Amino acid sequence: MKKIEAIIKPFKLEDVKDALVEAGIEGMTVSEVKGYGRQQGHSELYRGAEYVVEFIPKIKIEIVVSTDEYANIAINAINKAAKTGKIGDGKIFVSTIDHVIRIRTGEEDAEAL
Amino acid sequence: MKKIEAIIKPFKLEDVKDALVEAGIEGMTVSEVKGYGRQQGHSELYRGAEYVVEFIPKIKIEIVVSTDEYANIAINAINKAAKTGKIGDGKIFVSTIDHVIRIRTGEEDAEAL
Amino acid sequence: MKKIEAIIKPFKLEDVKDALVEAGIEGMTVSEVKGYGRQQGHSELYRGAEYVVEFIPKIKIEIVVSTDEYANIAINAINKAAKTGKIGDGKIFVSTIDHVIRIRTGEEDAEAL
Amino acid sequence: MKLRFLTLLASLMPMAAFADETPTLNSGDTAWMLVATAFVMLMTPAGLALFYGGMTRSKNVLNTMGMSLIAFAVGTLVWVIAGYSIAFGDGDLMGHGKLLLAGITHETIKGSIPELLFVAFQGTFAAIAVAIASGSMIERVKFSTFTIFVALWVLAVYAPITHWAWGGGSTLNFGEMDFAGGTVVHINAGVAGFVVAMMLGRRKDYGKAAIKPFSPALTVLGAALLWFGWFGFNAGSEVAADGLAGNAFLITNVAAALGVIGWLVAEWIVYKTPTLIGGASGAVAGLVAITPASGSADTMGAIIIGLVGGIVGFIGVAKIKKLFSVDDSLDAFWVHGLVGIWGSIATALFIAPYLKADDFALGGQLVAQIKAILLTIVYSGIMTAIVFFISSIVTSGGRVDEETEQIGLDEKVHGEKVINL
Amino acid sequence: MKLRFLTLLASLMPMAAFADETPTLNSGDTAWMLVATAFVMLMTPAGLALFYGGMTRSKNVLNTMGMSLIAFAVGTLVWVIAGYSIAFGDGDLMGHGKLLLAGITHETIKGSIPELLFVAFQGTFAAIAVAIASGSMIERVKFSTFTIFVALWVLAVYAPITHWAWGGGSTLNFGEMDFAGGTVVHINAGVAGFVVAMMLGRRKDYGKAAIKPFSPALTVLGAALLWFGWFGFNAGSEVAADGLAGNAFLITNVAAALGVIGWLVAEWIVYKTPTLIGGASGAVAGLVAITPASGSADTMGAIIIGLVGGIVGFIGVAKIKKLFSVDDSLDAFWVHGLVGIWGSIATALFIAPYLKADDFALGGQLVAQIKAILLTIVYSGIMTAIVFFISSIVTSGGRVDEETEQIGLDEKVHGEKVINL
Amino acid sequence: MKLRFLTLLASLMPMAAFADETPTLNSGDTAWMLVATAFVMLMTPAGLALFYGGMTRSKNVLNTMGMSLIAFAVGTLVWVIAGYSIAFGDGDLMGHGKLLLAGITHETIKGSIPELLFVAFQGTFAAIAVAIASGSMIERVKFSTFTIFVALWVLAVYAPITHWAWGGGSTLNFGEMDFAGGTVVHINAGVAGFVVAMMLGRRKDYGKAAIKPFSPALTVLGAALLWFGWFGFNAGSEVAADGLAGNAFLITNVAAALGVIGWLVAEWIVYKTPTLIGGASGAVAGLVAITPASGSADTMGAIIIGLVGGIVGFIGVAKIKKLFSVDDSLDAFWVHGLVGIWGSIATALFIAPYLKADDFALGGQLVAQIKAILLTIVYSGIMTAIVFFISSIVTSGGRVDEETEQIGLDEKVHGEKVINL
Ligand SMILES: Nc1ncnc2c1ncn2[C@@H]1O[C@H](COP(=O)(O)OP(=O)(O)O)[C@@H](O)[C@H]1O
Ligand SMILES: Nc1ncnc2c1ncn2[C@@H]1O[C@H](COP(=O)(O)OP(=O)(O)O)[C@@H](O)[C@H]1O
Ligand SMILES: Nc1ncnc2c1ncn2[C@@H]1O[C@H](COP(=O)(O)OP(=O)(O)O)[C@@H](O)[C@H]1O
Repeated sequence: MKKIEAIIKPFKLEDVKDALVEAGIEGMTVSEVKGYGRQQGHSELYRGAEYVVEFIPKIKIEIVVSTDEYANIAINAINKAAKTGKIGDGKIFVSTIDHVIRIRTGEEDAEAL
Repeated sequence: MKKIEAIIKPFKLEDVKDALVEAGIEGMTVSEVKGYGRQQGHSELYRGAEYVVEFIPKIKIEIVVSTDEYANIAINAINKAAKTGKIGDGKIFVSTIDHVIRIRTGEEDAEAL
Repeated sequence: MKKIEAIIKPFKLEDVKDALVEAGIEGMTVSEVKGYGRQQGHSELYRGAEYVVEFIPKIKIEIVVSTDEYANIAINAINKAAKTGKIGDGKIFVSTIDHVIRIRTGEEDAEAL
Repeated sequence: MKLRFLTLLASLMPMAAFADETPTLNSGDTAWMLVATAFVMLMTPAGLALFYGGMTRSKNVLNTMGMSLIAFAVGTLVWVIAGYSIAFGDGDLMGHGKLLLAGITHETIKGSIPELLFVAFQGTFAAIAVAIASGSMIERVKFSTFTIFVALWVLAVYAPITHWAWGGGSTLNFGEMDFAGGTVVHINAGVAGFVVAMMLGRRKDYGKAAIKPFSPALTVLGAALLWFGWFGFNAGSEVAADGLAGNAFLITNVAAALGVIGWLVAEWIVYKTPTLIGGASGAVAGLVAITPASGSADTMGAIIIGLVGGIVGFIGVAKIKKLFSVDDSLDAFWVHGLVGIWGSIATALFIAPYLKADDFALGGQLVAQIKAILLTIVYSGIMTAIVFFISSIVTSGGRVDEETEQIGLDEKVHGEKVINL
Repeated sequence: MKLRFLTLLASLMPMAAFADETPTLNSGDTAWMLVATAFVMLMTPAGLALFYGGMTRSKNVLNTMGMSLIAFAVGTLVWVIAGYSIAFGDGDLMGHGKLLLAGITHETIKGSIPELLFVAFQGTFAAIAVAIASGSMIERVKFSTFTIFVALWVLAVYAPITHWAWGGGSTLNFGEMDFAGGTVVHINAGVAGFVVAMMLGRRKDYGKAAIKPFSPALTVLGAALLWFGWFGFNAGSEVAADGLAGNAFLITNVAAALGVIGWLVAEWIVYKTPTLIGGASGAVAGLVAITPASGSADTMGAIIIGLVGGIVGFIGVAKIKKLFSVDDSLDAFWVHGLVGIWGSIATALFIAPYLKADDFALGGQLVAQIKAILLTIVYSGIMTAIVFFISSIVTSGGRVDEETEQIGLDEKVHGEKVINL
Repeated sequence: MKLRFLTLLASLMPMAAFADETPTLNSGDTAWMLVATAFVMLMTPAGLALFYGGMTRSKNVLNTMGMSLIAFAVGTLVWVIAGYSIAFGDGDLMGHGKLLLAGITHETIKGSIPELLFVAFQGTFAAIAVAIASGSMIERVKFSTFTIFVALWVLAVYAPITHWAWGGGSTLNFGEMDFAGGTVVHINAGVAGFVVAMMLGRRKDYGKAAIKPFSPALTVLGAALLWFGWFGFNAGSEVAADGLAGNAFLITNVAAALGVIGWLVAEWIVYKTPTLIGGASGAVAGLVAITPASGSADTMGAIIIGLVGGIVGFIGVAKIKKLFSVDDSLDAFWVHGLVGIWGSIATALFIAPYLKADDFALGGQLVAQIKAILLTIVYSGIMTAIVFFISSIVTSGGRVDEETEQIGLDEKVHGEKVINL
């Protein structure tokens, strides 16, 4: 089983979610994170002082899928929906999951997804 | 070493933590996430407009353990404590950790946990 | 490719970020988490009632690097910058990443980092 | 405003003071008007800023609050420079002669209070009117455009309408009853907001994404401050601390309470969910409804005016609004315009027996109310369009660019965040 | 309330106005009472809503604020319909004759102010009393049950007690000193809250989970607004802008300041941790303590009354409360009931030399105070139980279901969230 | 304060009241002063607490608010015990004879209001002065040190300066015009803050880490409440509800509005970013600037004084401050001290024609203003250093330990968190 972690721009969340659901992915977990990268943060003012916000708000989406095929489907969906072509669009990381359990039923692995 | 990631209902956090501690697990890291899955969000009102909250608040618990045995203990504890039997109870994902370091002492792997 | 997850004390974030950047690591994702471990939480008061805050605010830093060498550089940088020597300094977890994609360009793996 | 208003009612003691040849200052009346003015002042940068700010998405809260603040600041400036002269100077269609408060000193008396205090009191009305209209424009209007708009609108829209209703103009005064500004402030502001919302167009994600209010708690606090300030607005419009001010105070309070009840009950019937934003909006709706009637209704009248006000507000926002494609974002038209119309009509319908003139004729009064409503809708509608058009031109377009709208005006325009945890 | 209260004190100038056969309106007094009424109004939907809301868990903040809002709205309605008549109508055990304010016009004078204004002033007391009691019920009582309860409680509990203390009833008036409502409002509300807390039962996780207040900052702001409004409450109870009002104002301020100091010092001694919620609670405790004495104490008296009030409040909440198993969630009983009892006793103990009647007898006065306290505890205790029982029946149970309690009333009852980041 | 101030102006009606042998209470004036006092009270635990709290980092917000609360509580206590006696008792260099308000009863009249009310009014000035200074010390001063400092500073710094300016002292009174406390309160507090900031040293991460304000929304709300309260501050300093109070009210409002505009325009020119914290700060700067002139300027004067006040404030904070290495954290010196100096000079420059005495001499008046400014800077500077030194000794050091500074005072000192989501 594979886990796909995508770091995207916050305002793209709705689009990415829709794309994933359309592609048949029906479960995901998202969280608010801050990213540091090539994208330059904007600068904020505080009375006289100006400071650069280095950490930029991002959204992390985590999806666990049962097969590599599904992983590819998910990656494609995210890739398309999250892309603006501007710096800071984010990254997708894929790793391996050994085991999955659905708490409600005790189902395991592919069945739990 | 194994990493156990569990997505649970927020109000179950205390119970799950207690169960884990009782089972001998003494370290964990939790974060607030939002889940999308079978569980339907409630609908909220905003003056005239009604909208469905699709992302439901969940808690993610991450536990790194040294052995498969401990992993099973943790999984069982979470399974029992987090279960309500209703949709949305959440999932447990298990993956492999290559290496662990305790920052304070520099201890590594099993000793660092 | 390797993923390094470090749980650190919040006020060390700036130092760790600086150390990483200095070491040549130019991308990372951070999030706010709460930790449970040996470090005892402080107790808070609420009118007459005293309660112990068991979950202590921590910062999680995630860095994906292309090589084991880079992983070691990152680990060393974090280790040095995050250390206070007091309980609760946190942990570093290393795991394996199978695949990376940069959404903006579609670049993959090492090139995407 | 009492002066005009009272001619419609049975003669009342305090009139004496106004009729008097050499007016003298009354310290009790002055004490009350000092406070009433402060109360109405608080309504804009605190009351409305929170009421509106709490309903805005977190990425635009500061911009919304900023519009109330700048409305008060710029509104106050243009009011003392020329607005007061247009509204309360001599003249029929338009007042004049008091530019920069020429000729008024600390010893000049109006009624039984210092005229300078009267200037301040009326200035707070001008400012809140344009701030109310800002609710229709949030999350997309340029801050610079809005700033210019405030200045022009107060001078070209608010001041003339005030002059006709309260300031001494006669051709465009139909003998309507508008004690504290139901037509002058609320219908006027509601229409202005609606017109600008039409001109600006809808927010990109209006009707698509869920628009979550930043914090209903701030909205409730804002409504409570508005309610508090409204005592100055309504009972202050008596410009004296007397029995009619006491009457206005009580019925203002009752109508606000009934507005809360009306809106919540309507929500409960339709959605089974009484919301806090609904309760807060109901209070405002009840207050808007009673405003023109606050010098003439009694308790029973206030109960009906407030209750129906709350229900009409809810129906406007939850039902009628959907028939239109206009993104009146915070419902300035529905809560101030529509409910204001109800209040204006109700003013003629529910007059306290002890305040009704012997020769009062319902039919004629209703016609007067409707004429004033229509004049306000037409004049405010057209002139607002003109001044907003000019404001847009001056600032090269009235709407922020797409990226700013997406990311939020707080960050892009003001470089700030509503909350840094 | 001055009318009753003054008979206990050395004769005072302003009495003249009350004794006068044909009362005339005084614009200074009226100005002050317009403001005082607005001040007390602000205490409920803003002051108390924030004070309580800030101490509630984030999942229930809006529901808690909503209770203050609905208490004010429904309380205001039943007050003008029948509450005022019961409290201030003619009659010994119960007033009557002023249903829907029958016979009162804008020209009716009470003392030296319009009676309609007096109606509004007293109505704000009724509303805040029941809102104070809501603090004992939060996080579990049904919104519908509480709404019914507000109406019944104001009529059946608050209005009669007010009638005996201030409204003209004689059989149940013991000559107690209660200038601004120490017994009528605070002990009464504290007892009512406690009784309902007992009937409702404890929150599921009371004493188990950490109950973190949403935001002490809101609690401090709420306390500051309560403090501000309390000037209207206490100095307004003089119903005139005179020397006694000035005295009441100053000592109210001093007692509140000392309440802050008392609570913080006590916390510092016991826990080494002066909290902001403690400081805010101390201000309220000091204000509760001085309330009945605000027409009769001097500065030195206020220092002691406030300081001890703050300490008693802390001990009640931090120590004595633990001896009981009742989940009086926001400590309405401990901060208003217990401290109110201290204030009532202290009223007899600390009378300003310049306000003490020549024939003042401490023993007799203390008996009068205690009688009034006991009457309030017994009557409020029993009648509150009855009206809450009825309210529960009408709404099929007074407590929300377990899931709602777990997930939070904001989401489940109101469909809203206190803050959307 | 009128009494002193008026001698500089053309003779004014209300003077009569003060000159009168047997002063009598005026209910209108008393009504206004009851309210004005409440208004100024609100400025400290609500207005300033939010204005400052919103600009503090989230980990120290409660501590910052707590300083305003404790400043008001302790300030009030020492004021009634000895501060009032020093400031308004008889004597040249220092007043005496009114310890614990000896000899003052509810019947004692000052001007046309109860003296006890005057005590309360002036006490709110003492409290806010020291609370303003707290803005320079946040995020590092010990809560205990600050508490002691409040008591000592009010007695040793504030009360004497007040005595010289308003309380009857003659040797150190230069005939300066300071109607409502530009020198007494603002320059004094600004200098005090600066001195303590120097003594405390900079915050560890000052100039290194980004210091993000918790919430500009709170700062705006705080500024709105300050603005509201300032009507009591300035128009209340007339101690009567008359024409000069009306004049003071209007020009206070105008100057605040222009302060907002001045600061925002300056920000816009320099950074292209008008911030909400800037708008809020501008309002305060405008208000500080008009304070000494509020009894003598006219509308045109207020426009200039406020506009320049806003610009000077911005330049102080954004430019001049950087030339110093002092961590005046929330800019008490720049916004109150520097702008206060501008206001004091401007007071002599912009006198309304209708208020200018026939024998008014600009040169002499300017010298008087400058003398008073210098006296305040020198005296406040030296004595503040002494009392802060003593306060530090008593509490074994005035600064929290490094860990507390790092983790935050809210958690370490108060055991609380500003917001628990
Ligand atoms: N090496 C990395 N490890 C973890 N997260 C990263 C890494 N590099 C970038 N990120 C995340 O991806 C986001 C976007 O990266 P950035 O370099 O700004 O632009 P781009 O994705 O267009 O190359 C960052 O804000 C950060 O959250
Ligand atoms: N494929 C998935 N990948 C990641 N997280 C998932 C996935 N499916 C479900 N989740 C998480 O688990 C939570 C519960 O899932 P849901 O389908 O609602 O109910 P259940 O766990 O009872 O099947 C979701 O809210 C989401 O956070
Ligand atoms: N087994 C574990 N799995 C996941 N996170 C852990 C684990 N043990 C500790 N942590 C995280 O590391 C933090 C520090 O651990 P703690 O035991 O308090 O101190 P130390 O790191 O000095 O040993 C914890 O707050 C928690 O977030």
